[in-house]
Amino acid sequence: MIYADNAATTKMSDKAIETMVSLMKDTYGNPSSLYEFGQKSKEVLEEARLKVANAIGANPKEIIFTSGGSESDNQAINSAAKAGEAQGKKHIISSAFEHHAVLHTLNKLKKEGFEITLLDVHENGLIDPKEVEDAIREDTCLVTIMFANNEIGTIEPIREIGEVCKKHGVTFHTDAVQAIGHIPVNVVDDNIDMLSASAHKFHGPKGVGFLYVRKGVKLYNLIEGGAQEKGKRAGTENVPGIAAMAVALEDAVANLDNYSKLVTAKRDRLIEGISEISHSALNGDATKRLPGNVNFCFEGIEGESILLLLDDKGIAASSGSACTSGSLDPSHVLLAIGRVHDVAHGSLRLSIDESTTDEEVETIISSVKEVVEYLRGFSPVWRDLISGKREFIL
Amino acid sequence: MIYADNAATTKMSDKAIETMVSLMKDTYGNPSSLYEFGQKSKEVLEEARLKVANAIGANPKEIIFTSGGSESDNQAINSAAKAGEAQGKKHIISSAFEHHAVLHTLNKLKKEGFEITLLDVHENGLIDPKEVEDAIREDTCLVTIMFANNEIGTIEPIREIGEVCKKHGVTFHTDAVQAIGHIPVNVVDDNIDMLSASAHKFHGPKGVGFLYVRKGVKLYNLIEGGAQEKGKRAGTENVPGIAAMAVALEDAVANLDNYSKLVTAKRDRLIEGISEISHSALNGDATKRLPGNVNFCFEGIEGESILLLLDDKGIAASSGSACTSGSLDPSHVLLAIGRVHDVAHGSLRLSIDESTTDEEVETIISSVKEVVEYLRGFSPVWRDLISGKREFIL
Amino acid sequence: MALYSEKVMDHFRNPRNVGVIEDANGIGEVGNAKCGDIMKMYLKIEDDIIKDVKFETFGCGSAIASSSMATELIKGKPVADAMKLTNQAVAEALDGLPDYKMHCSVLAEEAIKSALDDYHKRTGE
Amino acid sequence: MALYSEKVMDHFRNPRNVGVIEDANGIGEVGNAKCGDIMKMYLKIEDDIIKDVKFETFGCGSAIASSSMATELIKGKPVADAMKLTNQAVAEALDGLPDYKMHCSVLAEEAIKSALDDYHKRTGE
Ligand SMILES: Cc1ncc(COP(=O)(O)O)c(C=O)c1O
Ligand SMILES: Cc1ncc(COP(=O)(O)O)c(C=O)c1O
Repeated sequence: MIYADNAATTKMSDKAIETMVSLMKDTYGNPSSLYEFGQKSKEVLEEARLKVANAIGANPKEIIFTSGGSESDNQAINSAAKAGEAQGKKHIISSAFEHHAVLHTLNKLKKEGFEITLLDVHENGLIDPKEVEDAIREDTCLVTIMFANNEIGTIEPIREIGEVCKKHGVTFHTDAVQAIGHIPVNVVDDNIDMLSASAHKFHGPKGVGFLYVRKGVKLYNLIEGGAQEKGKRAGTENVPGIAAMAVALEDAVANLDNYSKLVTAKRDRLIEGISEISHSALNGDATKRLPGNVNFCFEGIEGESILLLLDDKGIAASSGSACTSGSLDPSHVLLAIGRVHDVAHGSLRLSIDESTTDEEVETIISSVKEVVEYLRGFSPVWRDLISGKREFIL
Repeated sequence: MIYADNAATTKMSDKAIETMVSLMKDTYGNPSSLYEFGQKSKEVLEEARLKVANAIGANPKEIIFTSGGSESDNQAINSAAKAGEAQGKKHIISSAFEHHAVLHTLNKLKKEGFEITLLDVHENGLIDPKEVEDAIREDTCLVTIMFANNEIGTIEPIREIGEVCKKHGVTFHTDAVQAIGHIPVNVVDDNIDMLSASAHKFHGPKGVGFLYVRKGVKLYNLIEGGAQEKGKRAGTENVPGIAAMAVALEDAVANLDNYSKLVTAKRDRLIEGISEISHSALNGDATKRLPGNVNFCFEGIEGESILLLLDDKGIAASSGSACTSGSLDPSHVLLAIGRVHDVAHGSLRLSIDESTTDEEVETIISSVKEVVEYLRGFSPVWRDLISGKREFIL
Repeated sequence: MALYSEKVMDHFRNPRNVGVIEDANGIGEVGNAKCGDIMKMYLKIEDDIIKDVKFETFGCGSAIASSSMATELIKGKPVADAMKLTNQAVAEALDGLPDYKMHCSVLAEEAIKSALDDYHKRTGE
Repeated sequence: MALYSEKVMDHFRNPRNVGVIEDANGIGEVGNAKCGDIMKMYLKIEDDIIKDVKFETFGCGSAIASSSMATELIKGKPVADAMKLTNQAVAEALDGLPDYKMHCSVLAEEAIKSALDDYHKRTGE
């Protein structure tokens, strides 16, 4: 199998698996327990917190462990909303192409009386910090903008957006689930108040994530209960999972330069190769994008059938967000960058990583070409396009 | 080490670890993905759901996977409250000795205008179904009563309480975190509408749990986002953890009779042996209690020092809930069954399981005796008690 | 548990009757690109018998499979029988479709009906 | 990372000066069982020097260790020095206490002060 769906989830690193297994076997004590065996778990937990903090330039006290990116997003946004409401501030700024963990939370808040401004992400999938500034009002309690988009891989000008928020004293949260472990992130330099991450996106385990909350930023619980995580997130700590996440993150961050160079080259070759297909278009900015992300629209065909045929050829890829497959609507991300429905339906996301070989890259290119040609061969839309009955969009 | 803190957390079974490792290595695909590799994960996920459902007499469609008992409790209670509020019903019935995941959630709801009735749990730690019935009002939207108490191990008359709730058309949730895998639970026979469980309490992994929600009972999200878990719980599914939980639960339930017989005998020997200590008292009903739970109060001494000395003797035990250690207040559970502060401070919980040997049981008994005697030897309270300056309570 | 049944995958991978009939006397097109599914059916009817049928489809795996199966179910059959084709019959012949993909079988039924309508119009019936 | 420092554990496991002084001329008791900590200090003072000191404690590990350390810090010292004992000194001598256990060192300081007060009262100062 050629695995080209790392944006959906990654394979755990050997070191992460080993860490996890060894802790599950030998260090299963509850970190809240008094006895040595429990305190050993506590030690592992705090070591992991330090590693995670170091990886993003934070203080360990600013890290809360959660069950993943969705939980982190929910807690951060609901918390900022609650803090805002207490001051009579009920306006939130976000973007039109956030992950559903953000958008659905904002929808819920909307029903509760919050006003939500979703900024335009433009054709290239990039948000303009100036537009963030223009949108900030007296009653804005939160700006939440993702660090990198999960479908089209565009990297947002987080530092500049953070700067704007700082200037206006507005809390700034970023969903960095796709960025952490893939591109450099430093919460201080990048002016970030809250940040969400998920371990399984950087070769850590599933069901583990973290939330960074800058000292001084008020945090409310999403999950109430025991006094774990300084009372901010109840539940017996998943020590093996958390430690495995920390190890995976440490390795990913230590290897960032190498990763970026290697993977970007492969990505660009993929873009080059696939661009040879007529009436296709890369989605999202060509350079301000994650090293491993390639996303195309192909006119005249539909995405699911592309995926299934690629699967037959042993290539695992995605069409838009994995979470939304099964839905009939085309990706909200592609619509947000201005792709019309017809074209948005025909999308393909390839997300590669360091382990993707050059040979695999070439196989992907030729397979995509074959599949697109084959499907266009009996597409009534394509027939209309080439016969001039319908106008090409791409 | 003699591990006598299974109520805090358990060692994962070998089978659960093996399941987890094999899936982390070979079945890491995202279950929401279209390709075969992702669908394989989906298959594992649904097999796990079936196993979990079978273990409690539910339908697989009624099982939602979560990150643990705390999350399940939070979602169940908040959801029932939201559903109640929509009908103008803002009264909730619970008990005074619930886990903090329940009590703190109820506290939050109280601040939001809900009225909370906490039922008396009496001296033996048992709730009277008649009192539940008496407490039900026109505007009661939820009864939430734990299946078995985490500190003193008492097993509540859940079936009868469920019956009462059914009769009055009130949603009934039970925190069964301590019961599942330890005593028989059948959601249909026991008249349960919602049930919370946590894998690490029955030899499954940490950071995984489930919520049973009877068909027809409205469920709101705690975590918004992707369409996972039929849209009721967002977040990329922790397939390895979930499958490991299912395996652990399947084994635990298949072995319940044997477990109950074996462990109850050891528990009763512990109770017998420790009862020989003067001015001590068993907390909670002697028979309506979990097979592995022993909980005592000793007059004239304090719990933490007992634990530390037992730890020195290689015995891992607890004083009240692990989550609350570090707190200065004595356990709210012991106060709820009427233990006064002085005595509540001197408590010890031993939670054993099948792997606890008879020899270990005897070691525990003699060690507890030694430690209690030693600490009483320089306790000013004990001196006052034996000299008659202070009256014995126990 | 694959997403689709073996039958669906077979008809998706090796769609029967793909293509165009140049001298078709019944053509139907349903769906729209906006919704992500378009099916076009070409019928060649002689003596009230569907002598030949071909299709073109823009759509997901189950849309392609449903088109393919629908053509198989009516090929060589009398027009009257083809008129009775239901989406359930298409889905059943495919050993079922996921709930949220049932609309593909509906589209296949509609495409056949639309082509038959066209035939009837052309032949003035 | 154990809960307590080695020093705390040492004083908890092997508390110094445990017991009662039958002919003590300064006795102090602080805390209450309701809060989970009671410390009782016995002083034998001669010529303004703390000749002997013993304690009894009902409480957690750090309460016992704090009592033990406090007695060590004043034993053989002039009363004037003992009067200056602070809870910080006790905690520092124990290589620190967890934040939420600092009250134990406070209790130890208070127990000593209370016993010294008693001594002063008895001697009419
Ligand atoms: C009765 C009860 N409810 C809820 C919980 C919370 O479970 P978890 O820590 O897995 O979130 C626990 C255990 O800590 C418990 O014993
Ligand atoms: C940008 C982004 N945010 C949030 C999430 C949610 O993370 P998780 O599925 O681990 O909860 C994802 C991944 O699914 C993501 O890509």
